[in-house]
Amino acid sequence: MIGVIFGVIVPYIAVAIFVAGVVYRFVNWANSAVPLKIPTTGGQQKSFPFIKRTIYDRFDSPYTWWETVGRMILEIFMFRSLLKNTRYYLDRASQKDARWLWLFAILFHYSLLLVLIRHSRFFLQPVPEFVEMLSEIEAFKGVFIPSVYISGLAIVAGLFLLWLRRIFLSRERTLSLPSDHFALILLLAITISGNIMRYFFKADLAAVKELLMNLMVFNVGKAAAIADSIEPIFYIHFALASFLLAYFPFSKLMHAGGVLFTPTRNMPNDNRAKRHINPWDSDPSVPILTKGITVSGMTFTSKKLDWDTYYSMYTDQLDEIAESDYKIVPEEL
Amino acid sequence: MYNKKYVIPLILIFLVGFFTPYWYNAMAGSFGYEPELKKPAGECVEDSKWMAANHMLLLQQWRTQAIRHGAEGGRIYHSFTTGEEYHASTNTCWSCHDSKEEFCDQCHDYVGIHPECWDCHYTPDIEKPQYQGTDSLSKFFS
Amino acid sequence: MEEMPEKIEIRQRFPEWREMLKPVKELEEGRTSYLSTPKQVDSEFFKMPFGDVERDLHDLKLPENWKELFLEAMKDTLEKNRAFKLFMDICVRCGACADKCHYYIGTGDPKNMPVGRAELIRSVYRRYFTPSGKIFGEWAGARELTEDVVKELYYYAYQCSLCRRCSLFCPYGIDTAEIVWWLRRILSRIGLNQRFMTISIEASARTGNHLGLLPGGMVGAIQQGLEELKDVTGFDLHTYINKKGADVLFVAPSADYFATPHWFVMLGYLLLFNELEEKYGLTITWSTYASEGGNFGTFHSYEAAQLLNSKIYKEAERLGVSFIIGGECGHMWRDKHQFINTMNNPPKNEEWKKFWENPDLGELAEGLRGIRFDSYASGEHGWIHILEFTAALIEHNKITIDKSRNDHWTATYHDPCNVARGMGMVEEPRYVLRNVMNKFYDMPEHTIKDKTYCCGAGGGMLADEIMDLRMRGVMPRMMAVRHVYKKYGVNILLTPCAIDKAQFPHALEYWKIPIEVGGPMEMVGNALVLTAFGEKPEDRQYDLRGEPLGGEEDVQ
Amino acid sequence: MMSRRKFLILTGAVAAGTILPTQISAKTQFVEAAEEIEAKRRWGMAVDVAKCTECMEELIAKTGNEKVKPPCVVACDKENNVPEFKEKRFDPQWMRIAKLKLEKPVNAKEFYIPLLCNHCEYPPCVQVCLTKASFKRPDGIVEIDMHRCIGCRYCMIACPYGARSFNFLDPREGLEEINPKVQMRTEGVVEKCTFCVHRVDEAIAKGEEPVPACVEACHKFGKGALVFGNVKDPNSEIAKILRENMPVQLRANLGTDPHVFYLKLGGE
Amino acid sequence: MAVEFKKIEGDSIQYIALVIILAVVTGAGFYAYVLDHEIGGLNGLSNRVPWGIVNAGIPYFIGLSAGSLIVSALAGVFNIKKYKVFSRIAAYMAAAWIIAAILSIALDIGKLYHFMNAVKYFNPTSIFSWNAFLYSSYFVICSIYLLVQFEEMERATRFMAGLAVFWAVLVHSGTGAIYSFMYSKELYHSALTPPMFIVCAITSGLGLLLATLYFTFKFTNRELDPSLIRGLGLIFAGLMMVLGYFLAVEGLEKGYIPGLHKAVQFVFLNPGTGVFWSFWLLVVFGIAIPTIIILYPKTGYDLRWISVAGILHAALVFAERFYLIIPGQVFPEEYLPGYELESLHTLEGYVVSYTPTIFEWLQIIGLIAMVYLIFVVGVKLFALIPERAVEEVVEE
Repeated sequence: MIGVIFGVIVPYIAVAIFVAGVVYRFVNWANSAVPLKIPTTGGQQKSFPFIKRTIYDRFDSPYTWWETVGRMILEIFMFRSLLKNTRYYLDRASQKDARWLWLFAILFHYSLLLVLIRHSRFFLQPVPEFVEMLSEIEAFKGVFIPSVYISGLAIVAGLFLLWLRRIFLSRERTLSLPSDHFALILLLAITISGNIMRYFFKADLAAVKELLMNLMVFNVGKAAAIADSIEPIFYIHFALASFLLAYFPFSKLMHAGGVLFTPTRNMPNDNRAKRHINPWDSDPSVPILTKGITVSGMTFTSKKLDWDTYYSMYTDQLDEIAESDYKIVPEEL
Repeated sequence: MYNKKYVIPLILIFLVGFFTPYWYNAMAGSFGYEPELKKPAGECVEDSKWMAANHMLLLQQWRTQAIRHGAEGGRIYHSFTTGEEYHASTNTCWSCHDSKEEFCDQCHDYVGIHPECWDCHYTPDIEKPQYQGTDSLSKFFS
Repeated sequence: MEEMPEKIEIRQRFPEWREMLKPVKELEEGRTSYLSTPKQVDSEFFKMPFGDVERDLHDLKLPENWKELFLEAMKDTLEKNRAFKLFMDICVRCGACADKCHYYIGTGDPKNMPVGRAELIRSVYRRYFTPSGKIFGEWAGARELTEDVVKELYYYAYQCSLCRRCSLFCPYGIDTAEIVWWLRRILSRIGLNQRFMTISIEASARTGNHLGLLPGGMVGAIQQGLEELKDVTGFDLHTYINKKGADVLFVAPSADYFATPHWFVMLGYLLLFNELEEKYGLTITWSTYASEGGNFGTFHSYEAAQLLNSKIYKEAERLGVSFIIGGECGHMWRDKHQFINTMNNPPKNEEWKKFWENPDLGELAEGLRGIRFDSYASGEHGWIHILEFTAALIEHNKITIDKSRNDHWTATYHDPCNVARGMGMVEEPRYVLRNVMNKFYDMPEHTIKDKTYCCGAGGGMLADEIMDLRMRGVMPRMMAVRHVYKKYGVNILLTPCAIDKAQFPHALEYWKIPIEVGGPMEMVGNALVLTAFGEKPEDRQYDLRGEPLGGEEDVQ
Repeated sequence: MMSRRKFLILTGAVAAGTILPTQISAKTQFVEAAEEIEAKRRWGMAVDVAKCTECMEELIAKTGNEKVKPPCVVACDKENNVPEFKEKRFDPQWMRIAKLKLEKPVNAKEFYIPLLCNHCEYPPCVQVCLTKASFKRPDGIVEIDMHRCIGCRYCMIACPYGARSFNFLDPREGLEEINPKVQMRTEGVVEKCTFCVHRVDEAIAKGEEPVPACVEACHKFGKGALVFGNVKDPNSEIAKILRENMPVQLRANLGTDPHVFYLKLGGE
Repeated sequence: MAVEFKKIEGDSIQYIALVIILAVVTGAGFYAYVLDHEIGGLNGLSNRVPWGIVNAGIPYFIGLSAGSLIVSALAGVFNIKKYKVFSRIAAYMAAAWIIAAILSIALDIGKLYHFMNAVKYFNPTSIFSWNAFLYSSYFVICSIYLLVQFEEMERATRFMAGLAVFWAVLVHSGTGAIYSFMYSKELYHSALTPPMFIVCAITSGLGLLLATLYFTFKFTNRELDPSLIRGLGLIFAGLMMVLGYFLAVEGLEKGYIPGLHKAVQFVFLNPGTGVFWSFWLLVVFGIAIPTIIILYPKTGYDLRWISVAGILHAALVFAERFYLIIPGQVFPEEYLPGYELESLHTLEGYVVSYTPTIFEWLQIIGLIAMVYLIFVVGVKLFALIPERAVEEVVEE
């Protein structure tokens, strides 16, 4: 029974929620307009040719499409902004580089990537060679039996480090919400249960793969039969992972996709070369406030600010300027 | 929806990426593939279901036993399941499972694991001629 | 002016997360901006909703359906601005931004951490716009929208100078400035506006500049500048205003017309313009209609920003100029760089179009041939920063510089936040300064360029009633200045930003660093040899401040 | 039943989890006083140099090949899957014949002796092995655990007798026949003579006297110069020979106490 | 005012080119390793000479590391304040060299993926086993030492400096012991080796550091006071003479034993072999000439000459490692005293030649490039180099 619920029904629901949820979030974000081109410029802009612009400036203050792509890639794969992190020492009134968070984050995320790649062996038949190679390299094939996968341990370490930060650093503790702890605990539970299954209470991996291969082709009857034969320990790991999948699109974990949408990073700093059009104010010949804004049924309209209005207000003074032929000279004393 | 030029490919990449197993397995023609194990000649030293998950631990015990203790003590294994004694050696396994390809490799390939045992250890599938003992040296010295 | 705080004690508090969701009880004196009163907001030039109500922070007098209005405005914002929506969703609260905020460093108030500030509105977002917040309430970090919450939102929205330093360090580029800017817009929909800002916006909408200077007053101010320059140089200099047919429109922040030390920068502009006209025939005109480069609307809302900057392209078109030069101002360049050509249609006059087909200064003044703008600008924008312009003149040897005239100054340079992080101009000013003076030193690396600290008065925070906050916010910057003051004996802090120039004299006095404040163009003015007027390098006896040149001992 | 199985699971798991050497659990489970049994024995080998020289001289005369491999060497190679490579510097050789000549007389006679691992009482290779991959069994056989060897070659430096070879190349490529009773080696590990430990173990299990392949071949095809046996057993042949002769150990001054003894140096 | 350390901008074409070149060379080194192991037998090793120059890299890099660290700790342990300016660079280099040393072991061993066994099964009688522990702990100590320097924790820095020096001595004696305790090889066995290793470590580490400092300060346009370098140079020259003394004593002792006459003759007087050249080049170009350069007043104050001396010495200390490791292997041991012995089937009993191949050289050069890659990237990421290194900086 456990097998059927957690081995067949739950994963189907989780995957459906995950896929629909992520697509919904993407569409939802894309439905909002980007009124302004507002990149945060972290380096020297593109300027006169004689102004030196280094390779870092190209990525921190991108001008072309490719430079912007480069910035995003560095951001996503190197966590470049976190690498720049500093810490302010109140007692010394100065700041220094602080890269621990970067280190922990890199440790966790890359371990996660490796772990996911390794898990792809349960879904792909035949198992791709690079997956096998990667697993063998990180496990130092042959040293331990069964193989000890470094990424599997590193991910637990990384998660603990990230969590301990939230628990012991007063500032992080203050700004951590229950959901922040929850996400970390959930991931810890998944990774720890996975490790336990790997090293202590073993499950029959071939059966697990058979289950997944059958689930994929909606061979429900057979899958249910296989599911019942797998050790219960597997279902702790599997159910938690399913839950994470379903939880993902509706939590802060969605930062994985959101980072691609962030307007302060994914736009080039070429405002002066290419005009950005605001989709909800595409013909701004008259300012919105002059046209009027409506709040609670009332319309508020500002007076026109064109030259004629202005001239009519200060005619005398402007005429005086015109008389002096628009030229200002020092007064003769 | 704004920025369709980027968002739609992004969604497609996500879907293609997430559903990699589908197109990958479709291309390999391996949907629903399951390994088929050759039926062994006799009973296994332990319960076969237990062996499926834990045989590596057993073999590891055997190898340490056989190498580091040798002689009488080390090479004899008492089975939990049958209670019988077995000689701790890969050759003991080969007496029932006579093909690595049709037995071991089936599951190992299926879950993408390649133990390095066969770098050194003899398997029944080996192609080279087998040595027949000192008597066969008579062709050199007689 | 409000009294300077006697003593600053930074008390860091680390309440638990539940505490963070509760609105603050007491709004501290010296950190709370005054609310707008009908007199300023209900002006016909800057018509804002519910500006006709006398309110103060003890009695907000919100409209009856304020909650709906607020949520409606928020929904509208979520649709109109992807940044706002995204930044509501993807923050992981890693804390990287926390100690990047100068106000947080200075106050120790946890809600002043950029993430804390954003959480104030994020919690409301969760409660009303996400399923988890609706279901789990507080445990999902959501909270009800109450009058206290609105009060708190106002309190903290006006403790941010929109400097974007947090955005630089955020792994997802979450820009708290963007959140706060749109939050202020939402607040203005239920009638909550900051007094200091609305006064300036109204004045700017009416007269063209924040100070409310009328055309005659502006002419008089410039005229006085020319008189002072006659004393310093001995030449009869002139300039143009509202002149049709000039080559270039020059737009400066209005503080340059009056305030000190902005004034010396103004003198610097005038010297440069005269030299260029006399030598090359490039005419540059001021305008009374577009007399303000700064734009306090960029602190308030999209609409207000658009209202104010709509004048300049219109004026450029009316006067028939070829391009626009902008003066030394910080947020002006966020506006003029990133906003203006989205918010307005660029000029359509013939001269403009013709020039930008081949944007070489030689098209306007033959002697300046070779200085081209097309490596980074086009006719869709048309703004050049005065320091970029000067850097190009120096690079092409179009002006004569006598560095030694600035030998009595040992300078350091403060990057205005918006210029560094909203525009990316960091090398040009340094290029200019290295070429016009001998003694120029940068502050420590984490406090300059893109990582520059805010002066603590930007984004509408120049109001006098929040002097305590300003002095706290400027603290990290002052510590960096003190470092170079001790190390190199720096005696002037240069910054191309009008708000900085207004804030730093107070701050330097408060933090007891006895040095002057100025702008790079002042140094250019000092060093510029008016060869077209026949000036020799040794002719100038006084600098623009009227102090005798010649040797450091005079200054020491 | 169940409890014992659980025990195996747990010991295995603990071993993997805490990086403890697995033999701890092995000892407690399988080997009942194995050391005591084995400590009764101490394997050694005696070489009659005169017979050996005679055999070699005959063989060289017959084949005309100066570097001919005598039966003992060939048997060793075949028995233990020792590969053969053209390039001599990479070629592993567990047992090889050396030509010996006294420096003094002008036309000194040449003798032939076999060189192999001496299975020292105090083996320097075991002393230096980084991972305890080289170890000495209680019965005196010095063995290499290929699963542990990291290929650092420190033992080769430490060995005073040059008995060890490193697998620079994949040894399978140098094999024509395979003896399934002895595992092959892989590239990157060190190997050497084991006194045909598999034969020893098998014989002991059957209650027979063990005979290594070289000894067997020496007696079958050679002059019977090699004698293998338990030096602790006063009745064994080797004990008798060692008692009656004045055996020489190689590099005895190092104090490693090698257990290959050379007899009758200089002939009868 | 305290010394101020500052990162470099690292945005010039030259810098990026340097990083790329170093990365390519490092990559080539690792590729050579892969080729050597995939194809097999591309090295010059044999069953007689199983340890070649990749192995010689271990003591060499350890030496550079230990030497660098001892310079770094001068400020902390001996309280010589003026050398505080170099303490970060030196400690960082020390950590980088130890990585190279550990990698050198990794490249040298035959079954790389078995190396965890060295941690799993510790053999207390094996010096190498102890060293595996010492090297890794030494790296940790170096890192902590660097960290406390970055955090400006004064007391912790002094404590860690002391500990690091103690550990460096321990590590290096241990490395010396790997070779010197090998009683099976007559030419290895010498009690002088560990102390000589320490001296040699300091001189080579210091020599290379002098050159590194000179070039670093030159290319970053920072001020470097020659008198500071001069002080280090004198220590350098003094210790080089001590090294020469050790070499002489060891050689003479070996030469005094009749049983070793042949071997000693082979090593010192046989110009046909690399061993001969490694020794005499070391003595002439590695010790004599650098010492003269430092002591001769005209060149001894010139930073360029000092760095030449440093590089010469550091490069030829590699020859010293060669001289230390190879002769004991190529010269045959005497199995049975008085008898000549020649194996029919292996190379036993012959003088074996060992010539390192290009693949082995590439591995060593790749590791050196890797260290400088770490260094060059490090000065951009961490505040390692002082803004200016002059004596009065500290005295203020």
